[in-house]
Amino acid sequence: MNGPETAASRPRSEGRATAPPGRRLCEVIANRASGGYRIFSALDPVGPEPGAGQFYMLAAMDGWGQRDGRPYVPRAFSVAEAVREEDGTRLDFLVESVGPGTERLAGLRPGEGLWVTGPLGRGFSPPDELGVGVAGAVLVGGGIGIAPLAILRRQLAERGAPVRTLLGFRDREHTGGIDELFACCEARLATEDGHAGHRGYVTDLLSVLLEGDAARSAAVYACGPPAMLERVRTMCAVREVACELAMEAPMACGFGACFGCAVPLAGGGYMRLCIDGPVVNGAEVETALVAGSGH
Amino acid sequence: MNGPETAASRPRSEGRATAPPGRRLCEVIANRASGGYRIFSALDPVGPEPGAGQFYMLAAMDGWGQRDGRPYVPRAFSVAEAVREEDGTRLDFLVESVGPGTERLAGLRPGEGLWVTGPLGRGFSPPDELGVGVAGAVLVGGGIGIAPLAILRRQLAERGAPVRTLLGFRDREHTGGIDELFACCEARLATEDGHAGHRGYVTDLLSVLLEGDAARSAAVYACGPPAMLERVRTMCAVREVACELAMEAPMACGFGACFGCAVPLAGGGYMRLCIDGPVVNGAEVETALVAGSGH
Amino acid sequence: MELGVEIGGLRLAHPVLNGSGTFDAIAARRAFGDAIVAEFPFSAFVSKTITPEPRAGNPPPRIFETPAGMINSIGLPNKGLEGFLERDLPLLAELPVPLIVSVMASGRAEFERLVDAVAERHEVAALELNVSCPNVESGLIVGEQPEETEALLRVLRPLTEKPLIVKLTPNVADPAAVAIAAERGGADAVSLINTLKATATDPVTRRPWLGAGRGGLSGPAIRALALEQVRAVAAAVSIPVIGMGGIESGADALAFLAAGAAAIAVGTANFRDPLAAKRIRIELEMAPPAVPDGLGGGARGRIPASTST
Amino acid sequence: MELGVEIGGLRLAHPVLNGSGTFDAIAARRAFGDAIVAEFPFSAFVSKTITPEPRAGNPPPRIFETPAGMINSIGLPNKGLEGFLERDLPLLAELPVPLIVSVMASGRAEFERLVDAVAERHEVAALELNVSCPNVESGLIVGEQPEETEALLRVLRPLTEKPLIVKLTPNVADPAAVAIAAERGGADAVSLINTLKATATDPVTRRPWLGAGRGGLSGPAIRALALEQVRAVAAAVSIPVIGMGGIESGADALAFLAAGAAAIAVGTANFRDPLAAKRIRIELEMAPPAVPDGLGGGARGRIPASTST
Ligand SMILES: Cc1cc2nc3c(=O)[nH]c(=O)nc-3n(C[C@H](O)[C@H](O)[C@H](O)COP(=O)(O)OP(=O)(O)OC[C@H]3O[C@@H](n4cnc5c(N)ncnc54)[C@H](O)[C@@H]3O)c2cc1C
Ligand SMILES: Cc1cc2nc3c(=O)[nH]c(=O)nc-3n(C[C@H](O)[C@H](O)[C@H](O)COP(=O)(O)OP(=O)(O)OC[C@H]3O[C@@H](n4cnc5c(N)ncnc54)[C@H](O)[C@@H]3O)c2cc1C
Ligand SMILES: Cc1cc2nc3c(=O)[nH]c(=O)nc-3n(C[C@H](O)[C@H](O)[C@H](O)COP(=O)(O)O)c2cc1C
Ligand SMILES: Cc1cc2nc3c(=O)[nH]c(=O)nc-3n(C[C@H](O)[C@H](O)[C@H](O)COP(=O)(O)O)c2cc1C
Ligand code: FES
Ligand code: FES
Repeated sequence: MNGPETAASRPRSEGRATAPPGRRLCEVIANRASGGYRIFSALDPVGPEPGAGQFYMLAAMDGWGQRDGRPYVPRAFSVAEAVREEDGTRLDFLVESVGPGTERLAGLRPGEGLWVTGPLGRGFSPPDELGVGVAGAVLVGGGIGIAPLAILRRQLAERGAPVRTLLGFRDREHTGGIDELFACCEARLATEDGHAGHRGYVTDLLSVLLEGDAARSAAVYACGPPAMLERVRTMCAVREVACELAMEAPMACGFGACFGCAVPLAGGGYMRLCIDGPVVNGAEVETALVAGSGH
Repeated sequence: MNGPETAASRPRSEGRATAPPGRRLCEVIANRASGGYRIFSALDPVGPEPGAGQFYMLAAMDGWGQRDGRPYVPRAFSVAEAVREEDGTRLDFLVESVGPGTERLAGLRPGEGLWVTGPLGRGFSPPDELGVGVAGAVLVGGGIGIAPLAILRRQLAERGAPVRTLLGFRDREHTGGIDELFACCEARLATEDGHAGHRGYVTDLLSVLLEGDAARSAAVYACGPPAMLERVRTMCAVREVACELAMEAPMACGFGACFGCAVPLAGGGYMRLCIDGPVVNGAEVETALVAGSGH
Repeated sequence: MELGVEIGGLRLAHPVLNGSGTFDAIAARRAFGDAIVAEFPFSAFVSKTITPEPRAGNPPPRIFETPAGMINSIGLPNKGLEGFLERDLPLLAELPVPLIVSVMASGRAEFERLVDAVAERHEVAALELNVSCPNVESGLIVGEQPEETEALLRVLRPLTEKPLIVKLTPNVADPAAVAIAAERGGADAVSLINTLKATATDPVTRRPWLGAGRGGLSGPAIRALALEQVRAVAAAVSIPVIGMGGIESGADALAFLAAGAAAIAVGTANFRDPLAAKRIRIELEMAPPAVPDGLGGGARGRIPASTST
Repeated sequence: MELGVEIGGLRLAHPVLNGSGTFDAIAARRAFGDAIVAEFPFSAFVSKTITPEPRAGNPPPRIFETPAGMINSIGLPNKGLEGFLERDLPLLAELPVPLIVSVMASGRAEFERLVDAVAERHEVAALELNVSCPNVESGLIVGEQPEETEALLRVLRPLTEKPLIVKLTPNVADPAAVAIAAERGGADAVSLINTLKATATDPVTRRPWLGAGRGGLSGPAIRALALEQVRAVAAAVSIPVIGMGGIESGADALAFLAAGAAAIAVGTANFRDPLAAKRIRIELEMAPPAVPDGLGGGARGRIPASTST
C-alpha cells in the first residue's frame, strides 16, 4: 500500500489461507526442549491449514507485559508444522528466547491459554511457479530460521518435488529442531563451531550445490538471519536461480494495519512484510539486511 | 512530614522493627486456600521478626504488570503470622483477590520468587501504653482485616494479657483464615448472612462487650473495612475506651517516599499512613473513612 | 446503554471508531477475507492520512515497543490523492460503514486542493484534518498554534458541507486553546489525542533506534494523558469530541465518554486484536450504570469485597 | 565506565540522583534505620519541593496506578520554609551526599525570599527551582513560558553563587525553548521531565478518581517521552541536563546519558525498590561500551542469537 505497489498488493484472492478474523484463545498442548531451542504446540480449533511460510501472531494469555511493561504487542511466529487432529489443528512453533516475548512463549506450560491470530501473510510458491522448467527445491535454513522450511519440506514432498535441505547453525546452544522437524529425511548441516556437519557457513554448502547441474532446475527457499538471507539472495541472483526468502521485520500487528514492517523494494519504496510477505522473491527486495529485522 | 506533625513523626528510634534497606527476593514456600481467602507464606532469610500491625510491600518476581500493565507498584500486606525457622522467618499473609495485584499474589506457586520490603510502619501498642490500668485487649476484625490480629493475639498472649477476639464476615465467600490463624483459642464470630455465629455485624458483639465492666480495663484493637473501623472508632470514643486501628490507604512505596497514603488527622492536615501508621490511635485521625482506602 | 451517536450530522450506530492509521480495511480483508467486512468492528472507518503526493514513508525500523505501548515513525506512507481516489476509494466504499478520510497537506493551497477533491466524492461521509504538520508558509506546526488552526479552518470550511473533524496534537501546553480555535474556525468536531513525541535508543549502539530518529508514542501508556486532554477539551468546546489514546476495554471507553467524549477511537489496541473494537463495543453495551457517589467522595465505590458492618 | 560528574561546579561521585518528591531520606531512615544512610543510593539528595508557607497537600486519594506507571496528585505537602530549615535541614545534613533543595513559590518576591533563605545555609549545596507553578503576577505557569522563566532566573540568579537547577515541565510544545531561556537567565543546569498532566476515572462512579481531580503521570509509561524531551533540550543548551522519567535500569540510564544528559534521576522506581538507584548505579558501572554501528544503520546490533553466515 505504501510507495509503488508490489505485484502482490492486489487486493484479495491471492491464494493465501485467510485467517479467521480477530485473535482466538488456543490451548497450549505441548512444550519441549529441542537442542538450544524449544518447540511448543497449540491446538487451533477453528483455523485453516496454514501454507508453508505463513505465520501467526502469538501472545500468552497471562504474563504478557511482565518485563518492564513488555511484551505489549503479540509476536510473529512462522508455523513449523501443522497437523490435523480430530478436535483441531496442532500448530508447532520453534522458538529461540531472545527477549521478553520469546522468553514468555518458550516458558508456556501445557494447559495455558495462547492468543493466536493467523495464519497470516503470503507463503512460499511451488517451484513450477518460480520459473519454467523449475521442479526441484533447495531449502536453506539458518538457526531458528529452519522453522518454516520444515512444513515447506513436507508440503513439497507431498507434491513429489525433489528437495535438498541445507541447515546452518552457529554453535551448540544455537542449534535445535533438526531431529523433531527434519526427522523424515536427511539434511546437510553446517555449523560455525564445527560441532556437527561442515565447519562453516550453510552458504558454503549452497555454493557447492549451485555449481552442480541440478541447480538449473531447482528453486532456492531460504529463511534465516538477514546476513545469511542477503548472501543467498546475491548468490542466486548471480547464478540466475529463482529464490524465495522468508524474511523478518519488527511487526506490531501482522495484518497490514500499522505499516511498521517496512522492507525496501528493489524498485524503490517499501512493502509491508506482514501482508506482502513474509515470503518475498529475492529479486523483489532491495536487500535482506533490513534495520531492526532479524530474529 | 506533611502539615502538622504527629507525635509519631519524630525521626528514628520509635520502637518499630526497622527493615533491611531495599527490597529482597524471598521464596514462596506455601499457598493454600482458607475459606474464601488464601494464605501464602514466604521465607525471609534476613528480615527481623515483625511487630504485630506492621506490613510488607510485596511484588511477584514474574507476571507483575500482566493485566493492562498493572500491577506496577508493589502491594501492601499486613503480616498475619511470623514464625522463626532455622533458615529464616516464615511470613504468612492472608490475601483476598480484589484486583490484579492480589490476584497475582493469590496465585503464587511454591518456589516462585517474591519481592519483599519490610517490616514497615508502626505496629500495635501494648495495652498498658494505651492508658493507666489498661491490661486487657479486645480484638475486632472484619473480613480480610483479621490478618494482623492473628499475630497481635499471639504476641499479647505471650505477654499474658487477657484477650477477647471478635471476628466479622460478610458471607461464606468472604470468610477465611479463622481455623488457620485463630486455631489456638476461641473467637466470637458475626456474619452478615448468618452462616456462622451471630447474624449481623461484628460491632454488635463489640457494643455488648463494651457494656460490661471488663471493658474499662481493656483496649480495643481493630482492623477491617473503613466503615467498620469508623464505627469502632466512634463507639470507643463515646465510651472513652482506648482503641488502635490498623488502617489502609492506597500505597505506592510503603516507606514515606511518595506521600500517597494520606489519612486526615483530627488536628487537621494529613499523616502518611505507611510511616506514621498503619496502626493509628482512634483519637488521632479525623475519620477512618478515607477516600480510596479499604482493601 | 444506548450506543447511537451523532458527529456533526453523521449518525453512527455506536461510538467506537478506529484511529487513523491503525487499521487498513483493505489489507485486513486480504488477511481475513470478507468475514472482517461482515463483522466490521467500527461504526465508521477512518482512513490512514493521505497527502497530495504519494509518500513511501520513513526508513525502518519504524516501530519500537515501550512499557505498555509503542513508538511509531511510519511517516505517512500513502498512494497520494490520485492513487487513493483511484485504487483505495472503490474498495473502501464496499465497507458497511461511513467513510471518514484523513487528510494532511503542508500549506493552505495544498490543503484546499486535497479537501476539495476528497469532499466531492460521494463515497466520503466526512473528513478528518490531520494538522500535526508544518505550514510551509509559516514553518509552524499548524496544530500547535490556535491561530494557524483557526486560519486553516476558515479556508477549508467553505469548501464542503461534509463534517470536518480536526485531529488535535497532544504536544502542546493547552490543547483546549487549539480546540476552541478549531471550533471558531468552523470545525464540526475534534478528535484527540494523536501520538506524543517520543524516541528510543538502540540498546547496543546507543544511537537512535528508529530509522527516522524520533516517533510518536501510543497505547495504554498514554491513556491517562489522553483522558486528561479529552476532559480539558470537552470542557472547553461545544462541538463533539472523539476521544482516543490507549483505549483497550469498555471500561477505558466509558472513562473517555464520562470525561466528555461523544465517541471514542481504538488505535494501537487493534494491533493486539483485529477485533478489539468489537469487544470494546460489546463491553460498552453490557456496562452497568454508574453508581452514584455513595460514601461521600470518601471510599466511593472503592471498597471491594469484604465490608462487614 | 567512569561515573564521576559535575553539575554547575558541584562534583558528584556518580550520575544517579533522586527525583524531587520521590524519596524522603528522613522517613526512609525511620523505616530502614541508619543502614539506608550507610548505603545511600544517590550521589546527591534532592529534597521534596518546599514552599514559603506550610502546605497540607491534596485530599486523598492521591495516587492511581496506570499501565506501567502511576498518577499522583500529592499537592506539595511540606513544612514550609521555617519548618524545613528548623526540623528537616539538620537531619538532611547528616546524609553522606550533597543536598539539593527543591523550592517553589508563586510570585517573584516569594521566590526571592525562599531562595535567599535556603541558599545562605551551608548545609545546602545547590537549589532546584520547581517552576511548574503559576506566577501570581501574570497567572501564567512560569515553566510553560520561556519569557517568564528567563525573567524569574534574572531575579534569582544574583541571590546566590550556588548552582541553580531549573526543573522543566514537560507539558509544553517546545521544552528546548524554555531550557534556552533558563540558560539565558543564568541557570547552571536544567532537570527534566516533571510529571505529565493526567487524570483517572473511578471505574464505579465514573467520576474523577483523584481527590484533586487531576495529577501527574510518572514511571516507565513516560520514559520514551522523557527521552525525547531530554534529547531535544540537551541539543539546545550547553549547561548540564539532568534527565529523568521512567528510569528503572542501567540500560535506561545509559539511554538518557547517550541522549545528552549529564546525570539522571530516579523517581517512581524508588517506590518499587528503595535501593533501585543503587542497582542502577551498579548496572551503569558494569555496562559494556557501546558497539559501533556494524551493519550500517541496518541490522545494527539488532541481530541477537543465531547468525550463521
Ligand atoms: C514473520 C516472522 C516469523 C518469525 N518466526 C519466528 C520463529 O519461528 N521462531 C522464533 O523464535 N522467532 C521468530 N520470529 C522472530 C520473533 O518474532 C522475534 O524474535 C520476537 O518478536 C522477539 O520478541 P522478544 O520480545 O523476545 O524480543 P525483543 O525484545 O522484541 O527483541 C527482539 C529483537 O528486537 C529488537 N528489540 C529490542 N528491544 C526492542 C523494542 N523495545 N522494540 C522493538 N524491537 C526491539 C532487538 O534487535 C531484539 O533482538 C519471526 C519474526 C517474523 C517477523
Ligand atoms: C497497610 C496495609 C495492609 C494491608 N493488608 C492486606 C492483607 O493482609 N490482605 C489483603 O488481602 N489486603 C491487604 N491490604 C489491601 C491490599 O494492599 C489491596 O487490596 C491491594 O493493594 C489491591 O491491589 P490489587 O491490584 O489487587 O487491586 P487494585 O486494582 O489496586 O484495587 C484495589 C482497590 O483500589 C482501587 N483501585 C482500582 N483501580 C485502581 C488503580 N488503578 N489505582 C489505584 N487504586 C485502584 C479500588 O478501590 C480497588 O478496590 C492492605 C493494605 C494496606 C495499606
Ligand atoms: C502505527 C500508527 C500509525 C498512525 N498513523 C496515523 C495517521 O496516519 N494519521 C493520524 O491522524 N493518526 C495516526 N496515528 C495516531 C492514532 O490515530 C491515534 O491518534 C494514536 O495512536 C492514539 O491512540 P491509541 O493509543 O489507541 O493508538 C497512528 C498511530 C499509530 C500507532
Ligand atoms: C509521588 C511523586 C511526587 C513528586 N513530587 C515532586 C516534587 O515535590 N517536586 C518536583 O519537582 N517533582 C516531583 N515529582 C516528579 C519527579 O521528581 C520526577 O520528575 C517525575 O516523577 C518523573 O520521573 P519518574 O518517572 O522516574 O518518576 C514527583 C513525582 C512523584 C511520582
Ligand atoms: S506488522 Fe503491522 S503492517 Fe505489518
Ligand atoms: S505509601 Fe508512599 S508515602 Fe506512604
